[in-house]
Amino acid sequence: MALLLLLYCVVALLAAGLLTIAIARRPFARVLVYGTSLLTSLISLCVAVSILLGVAAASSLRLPLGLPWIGANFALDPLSAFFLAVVALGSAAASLFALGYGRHEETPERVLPAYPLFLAAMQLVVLAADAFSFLLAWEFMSLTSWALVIAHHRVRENMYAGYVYLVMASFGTLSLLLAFGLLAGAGGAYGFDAIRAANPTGALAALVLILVLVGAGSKAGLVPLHAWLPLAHPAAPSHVSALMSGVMTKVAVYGFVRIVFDLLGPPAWWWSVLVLVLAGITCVLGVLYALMQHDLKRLLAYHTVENIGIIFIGLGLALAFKAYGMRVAAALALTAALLHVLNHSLFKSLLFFGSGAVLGATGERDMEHLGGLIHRMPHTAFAFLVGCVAISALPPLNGFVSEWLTFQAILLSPDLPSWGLKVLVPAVGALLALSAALAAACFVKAFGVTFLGRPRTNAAEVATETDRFSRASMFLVAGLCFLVGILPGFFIDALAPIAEQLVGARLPVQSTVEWLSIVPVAESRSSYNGLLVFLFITFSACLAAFVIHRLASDRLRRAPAWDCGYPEASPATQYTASSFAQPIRRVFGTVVFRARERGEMPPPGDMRPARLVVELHDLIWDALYAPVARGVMIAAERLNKLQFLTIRQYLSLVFSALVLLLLVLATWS
Amino acid sequence: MELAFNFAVQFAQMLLVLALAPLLTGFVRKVKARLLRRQGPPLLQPYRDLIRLMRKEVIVAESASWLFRVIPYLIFAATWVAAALVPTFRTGLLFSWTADLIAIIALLGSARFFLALAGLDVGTSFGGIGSSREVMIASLAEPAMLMIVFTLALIAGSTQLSTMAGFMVSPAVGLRVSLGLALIALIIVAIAENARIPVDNPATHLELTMVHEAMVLEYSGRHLALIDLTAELKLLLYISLIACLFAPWGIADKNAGALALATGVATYAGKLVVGGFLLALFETAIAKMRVFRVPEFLGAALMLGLLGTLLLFVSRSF
Amino acid sequence: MSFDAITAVLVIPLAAAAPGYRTTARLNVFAALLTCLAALTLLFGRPTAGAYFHVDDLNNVFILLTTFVGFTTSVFSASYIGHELDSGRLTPTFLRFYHAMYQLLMFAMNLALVANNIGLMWVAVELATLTTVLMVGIYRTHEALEAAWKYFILGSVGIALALFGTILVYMAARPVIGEGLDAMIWTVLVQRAREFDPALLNLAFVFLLLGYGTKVGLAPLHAWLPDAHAEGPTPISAVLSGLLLNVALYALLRFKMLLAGNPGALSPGPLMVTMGLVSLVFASFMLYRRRDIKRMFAYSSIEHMGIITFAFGMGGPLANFAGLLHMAMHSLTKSAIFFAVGHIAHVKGTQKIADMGGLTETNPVLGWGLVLGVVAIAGLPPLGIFMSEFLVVSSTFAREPLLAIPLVFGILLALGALFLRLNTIAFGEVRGPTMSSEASYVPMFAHLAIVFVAGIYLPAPLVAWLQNVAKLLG
Amino acid sequence: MRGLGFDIAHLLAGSLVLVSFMQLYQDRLSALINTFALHAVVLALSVAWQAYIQDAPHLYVTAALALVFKAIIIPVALQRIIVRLGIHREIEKVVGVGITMLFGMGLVALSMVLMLRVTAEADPLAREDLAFALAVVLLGLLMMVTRRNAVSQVVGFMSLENGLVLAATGAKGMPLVVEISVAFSILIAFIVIGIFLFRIRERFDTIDVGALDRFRGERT
Repeated sequence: MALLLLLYCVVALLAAGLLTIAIARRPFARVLVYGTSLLTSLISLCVAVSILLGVAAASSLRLPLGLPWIGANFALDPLSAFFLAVVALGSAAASLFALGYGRHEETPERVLPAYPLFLAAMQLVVLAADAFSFLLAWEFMSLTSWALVIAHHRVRENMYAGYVYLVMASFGTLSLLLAFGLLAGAGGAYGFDAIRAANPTGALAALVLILVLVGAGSKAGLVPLHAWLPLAHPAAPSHVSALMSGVMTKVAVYGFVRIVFDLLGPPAWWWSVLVLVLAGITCVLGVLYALMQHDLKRLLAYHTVENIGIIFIGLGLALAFKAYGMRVAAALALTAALLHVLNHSLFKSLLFFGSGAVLGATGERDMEHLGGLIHRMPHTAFAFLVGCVAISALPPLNGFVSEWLTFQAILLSPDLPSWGLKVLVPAVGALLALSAALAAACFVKAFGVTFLGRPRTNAAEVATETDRFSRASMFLVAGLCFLVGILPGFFIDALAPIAEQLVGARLPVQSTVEWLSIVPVAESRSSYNGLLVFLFITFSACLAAFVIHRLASDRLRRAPAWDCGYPEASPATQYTASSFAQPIRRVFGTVVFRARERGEMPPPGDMRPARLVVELHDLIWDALYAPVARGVMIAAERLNKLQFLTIRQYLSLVFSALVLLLLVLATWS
Repeated sequence: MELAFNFAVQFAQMLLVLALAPLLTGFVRKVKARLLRRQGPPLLQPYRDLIRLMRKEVIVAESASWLFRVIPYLIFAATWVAAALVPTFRTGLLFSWTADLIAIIALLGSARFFLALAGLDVGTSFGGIGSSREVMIASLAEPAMLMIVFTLALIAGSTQLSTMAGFMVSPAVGLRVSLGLALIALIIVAIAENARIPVDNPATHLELTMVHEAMVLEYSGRHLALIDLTAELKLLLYISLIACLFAPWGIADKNAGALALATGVATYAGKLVVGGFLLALFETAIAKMRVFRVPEFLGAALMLGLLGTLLLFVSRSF
Repeated sequence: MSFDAITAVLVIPLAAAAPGYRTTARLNVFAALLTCLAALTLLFGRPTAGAYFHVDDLNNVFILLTTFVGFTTSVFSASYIGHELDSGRLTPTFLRFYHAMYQLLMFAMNLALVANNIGLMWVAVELATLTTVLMVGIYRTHEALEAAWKYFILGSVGIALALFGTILVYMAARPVIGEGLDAMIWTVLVQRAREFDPALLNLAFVFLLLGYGTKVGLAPLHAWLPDAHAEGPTPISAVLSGLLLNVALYALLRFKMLLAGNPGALSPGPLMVTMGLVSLVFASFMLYRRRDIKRMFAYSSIEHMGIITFAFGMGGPLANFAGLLHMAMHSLTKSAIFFAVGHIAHVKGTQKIADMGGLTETNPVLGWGLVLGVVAIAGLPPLGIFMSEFLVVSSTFAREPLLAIPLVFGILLALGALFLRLNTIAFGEVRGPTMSSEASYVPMFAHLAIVFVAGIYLPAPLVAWLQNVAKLLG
Repeated sequence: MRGLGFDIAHLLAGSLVLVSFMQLYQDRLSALINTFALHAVVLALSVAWQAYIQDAPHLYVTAALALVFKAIIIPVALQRIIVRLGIHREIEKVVGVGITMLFGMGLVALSMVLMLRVTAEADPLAREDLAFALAVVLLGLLMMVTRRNAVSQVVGFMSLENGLVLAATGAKGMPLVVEISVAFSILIAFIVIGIFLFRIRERFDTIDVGALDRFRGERT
């Protein structure tokens, strides 16, 4: 009874959370909480994997909780199993990391209780099989993560971030609620099975799609609903940031997939247009925002936005292919998206762990105050480098595999009958390529400025390597990135049942292809073999090294940097994050951010330094969020006068209400 | 037997590209010099440079990390593997399915990624300039390249270079607008990627407009030799890529005899000569442009690539 | 035995009030407890409807809720009011007066709930109103008197309108049922409702809606509510928000059922839906500019009353069920919040939000209790209000999509305002003094615990009961 | 007899409305109170008449109640109060008499329209009576809305109550419950008002409601 075991894990997490409220300040509370989380996450991971590999059977369960006449329904099918695996893996890694990282926490009593509750909520979302339990878990997930975001509540920004986050989250939940209201109908058939049976189509389904896109999109961070994400994710403690960015956004993706691919009826072709356009904009804007940041964690958060865009591109393609009954192509696109879900959860967690380790060691999130950490934190630096290569979609690591699959799916688009899609999909492909290239640029910046060069501050100078738990967790995840990168076939095969379930077809079996390379469609068409690429590179690198060291010289001398003959001692002369991004800012920023550079040159004889001021505008915020906030405030101000009327005026309100109703009655027939 | 032969061919190609790369560079330099009425260095000069550099001892800045010393080997390996997978004189190489065109581009991308990191490693201002400009150029060149791939892949129905080359020689491929656009775009990208005039000037130092040379400023000795060799390999790769995609004539196919192979090698050499000559001609003909004109230059390539993809649906007919 | 239950429910408070000025807090608690127990016995045996009293599923819900919250509030006030004595805001005389009035209020509300005679019901509601008027003014500060005066004037106008409505109902019933008492007995009325004159019924409902609506606190009749909550003693604010509003709503529901029984009459639904939405959105906007913590939560009560009225206006088994659930949950949660607010007012020595801050640091238990309460009242899971809002919103959107939009908008708006204030009260840097608060936390957490359990688990019999009531409401 | 009884009842009810208009017209506090006394007298008369034609003796009680309390005790008390408070005799009107009158007319018309919709099988007497009662109620409310002075608001409120009593007595055979409750509520109302006037004078030295607004919360 796999499902029952999972629910026990959830219960254990909840219990741990509630228990910790009492003992959060004790030193052993940390070990207790993170130990429990680690253990339960590992168990659920095993269960989920066994489901995916077909060892254990899918099952469902009904508990006498939640909505009385529906009960709390839970189900475990391949789809939820996969996302459960992602959640559990991320949680396990984060818990392991936190075992060590948690020492830096100055207010554990605000973090420890909420943490296991957060994990439990995420697992429940994936397991829920009726609208009520789903939304309950969904919103509970928002609530607990909110509590974690405002754990350091004395920092004003955190409170602001938490506020924006909670409001946006409730907004998303409410729109999902509306969607489920439509799906369930006036009768209130909230069970997923009942909804599936109802099989909504036409305008109703379209409305549901839009609502879900808003609801799940706002949680996942689709532009323009992403505004909360770069505020909230960095505000939380780093292992929580990793969970929020790496895992919670995936839970949102799960919500989208579950409703749109599973519960809704057959899609209409223009749905995919909607999704693709949003996704394309999202991935490019996300990475451009990221390039403009010099706060390491915020940069990572913006990259989450970008990767969500990539995932949704895959999902949009899957929708398009499914709408036209191109089953295999749909399976390819879906597999690409899901594989990227896994990959992103891996390397994003890894990168946040790295940033957390840096934060713990230096107390700095601002890259411009870091530098040269590769000398003092070699292990962290190496793990972080792996993450950077992976997220930049470079072979032979995992990020490349999923993007490669996405490109392969895009290359199938000419077979689509609709002209709109024929033209749109390659354009989206261009956006995807652009974002991939920009991501590489961004992570050259992130790694180069943070870990390479010379330390820019004393904090970076005296930094020391992080604790062994953190390192263990980072290397574990890095190893997984590598594994998925060189042996993608097995993972693609593991995703096959999901494709079967959702689009009714699967990719050809990959793990049996010779040399373990992956061939999504046909070998004459395209193939990729991460393992061989890796072997070749290592082989030729070693060969080169060997030959040169043997036949030529291997002498080496340390000397001051040459720098064209003008070596400058001060580390301030190094390129900073913003100066590194300057060329790209000049290319893209002037349009996207209305970026302006103003040079302030003091008059001759004035000793003040010249300053270069760069101003960037978040157009989306200015155009979308600011007006709403302003409107609410103005309306509140106007209405507030009603608090200060005299009794007589209140009476006249009553009086006029009475007269009005009487008039209505007099005219009513 | 069959396998062994294929293996031999694959290995032969690896050695061939490695061997030819410096020669091609030497040839281009020679031609350029001649076009400028100069004597110019001998054809084999690049080899001499490489050997001399290899013999020298390496001087590494104190602030450099282990990454700084690993990167040359990494980027060399990546580029070499990429170059080895591009069909030169024979399609259907043993390992050609290891990486299709997208993967090859990505391999070059990884090489660039690490080289840019190397530029930042020592922590000097010049390295920073080089890296930041390099990634800026790359951020436009890569999507352009991918759009070109889309165009070609949509025509050939594959991203496998062998298949594409096979398709290109076949009569099925008519004269298409998209192909022309793709070719122009590919040439632009190739110029940018190889840091040639007008995007960058491989022959200068200490010029604030330089990109590639600034990045590798701190390198010396065998590291520098490897980096130079990598650059030469990359040039060769792009020329043979263009040749394989747009002039695949004479290239031997999978089950070709010795004669076919010989002709293949010969035609390949011919193509290299032509390509090198055209490159030299082009470089002498125009002047280096300001760095911030480069985006427009590459943006044009991106537009061309996209246009090519879109026009496909129109030009399918003829 | 069951008739004794009713009489007990009525007599005990009266008896407790009778010694009046000699009543003490302990007796108060005791009486409230007895009343609560007596109400519990109603679960097991119900009297047949008499000329004056009757108990059916509908008002049984209300009675239980009223007596229970009445009891917990008395426990809270017992420990709370002592502090008022120390702080010199109240003299012993007024304290005794307070307790007498408290029991009188309980009596009046129970009477209104068990009344089968619409005249009697009216009398009871008015009695309740007048007692609360006196309690609101009990501090005799400028603000308190002003609030009480406002409450009194608006309240008595409401009284008049409600009475006129009642008379109209009688006029409508008389030709059918005949003169005399029968024409005012609800159980009789509801059976013959279809034969009544629709025009009279409509007119009657308009007056009743405005009359009792004033007590419910629907905008634009709400004006008395925020000040009365803000200036009266905190336990009274709890009882007002938690109970009195419900009682008035109950009266409204009775007449709604009457109208629903008559085919010719206008359907009361749209009117209630409109007023509900207006109250919801208006109150949500008003939340943003509040500086006084009690006034803020008073507005939140208006908001929730709007939601409940909306739900009942929508009608149908799902919406009615949701409405009942929401009402119960709101009563418990809101009174819990007011308990917390009372503590905070003691701790900080003020009701100004600007002078409170970082409560979760200085008083973790109290602070997190407040946070929990606000989380509940904002409709976040896993607490009870989430379930009812889930049902209201989803069922509404399936039936009347356009109505759900303002509903959702209002809910979101209110959430934004509540958390905006919560951030400054419970989090951020510590502001204001930190005194001790000796009042007990038990009632607050008891309520929250119930709300929490109800959010994830409703026992089957309770559900069957509520569903039955929902069917009753049509 | 039937016809005559109807006419007289009609006449009395109508004159009650008329007196309400007179109240609206008054602009001096004492005069207003006197007019209210008249209002109460007329009410008492009509109630008595109702008692007579319905031969419902308990209504005489109500009539007496109205006469004693509303026509004598309350006016006297109010006069006392205003004298004791020495408040200025002027009534601050919000809108001019003319407009108030017009609006009153509109209200009367409205109540007529509403009542005419009632099917006639409810006996005409009740119907007409009810129409007038509704008019009186609305006018009383109008008066509360258009006057600033607390005493005049109280007066308005009580004439509103008169309307209720009219309606209640018009409703044939309405149980005693109602009369009691009416008297009861009026009594309570008056007592509480008394208390409040007293306290308010203690605090504010004026009973102008406007003065109270200064002490509303959240102003600062």
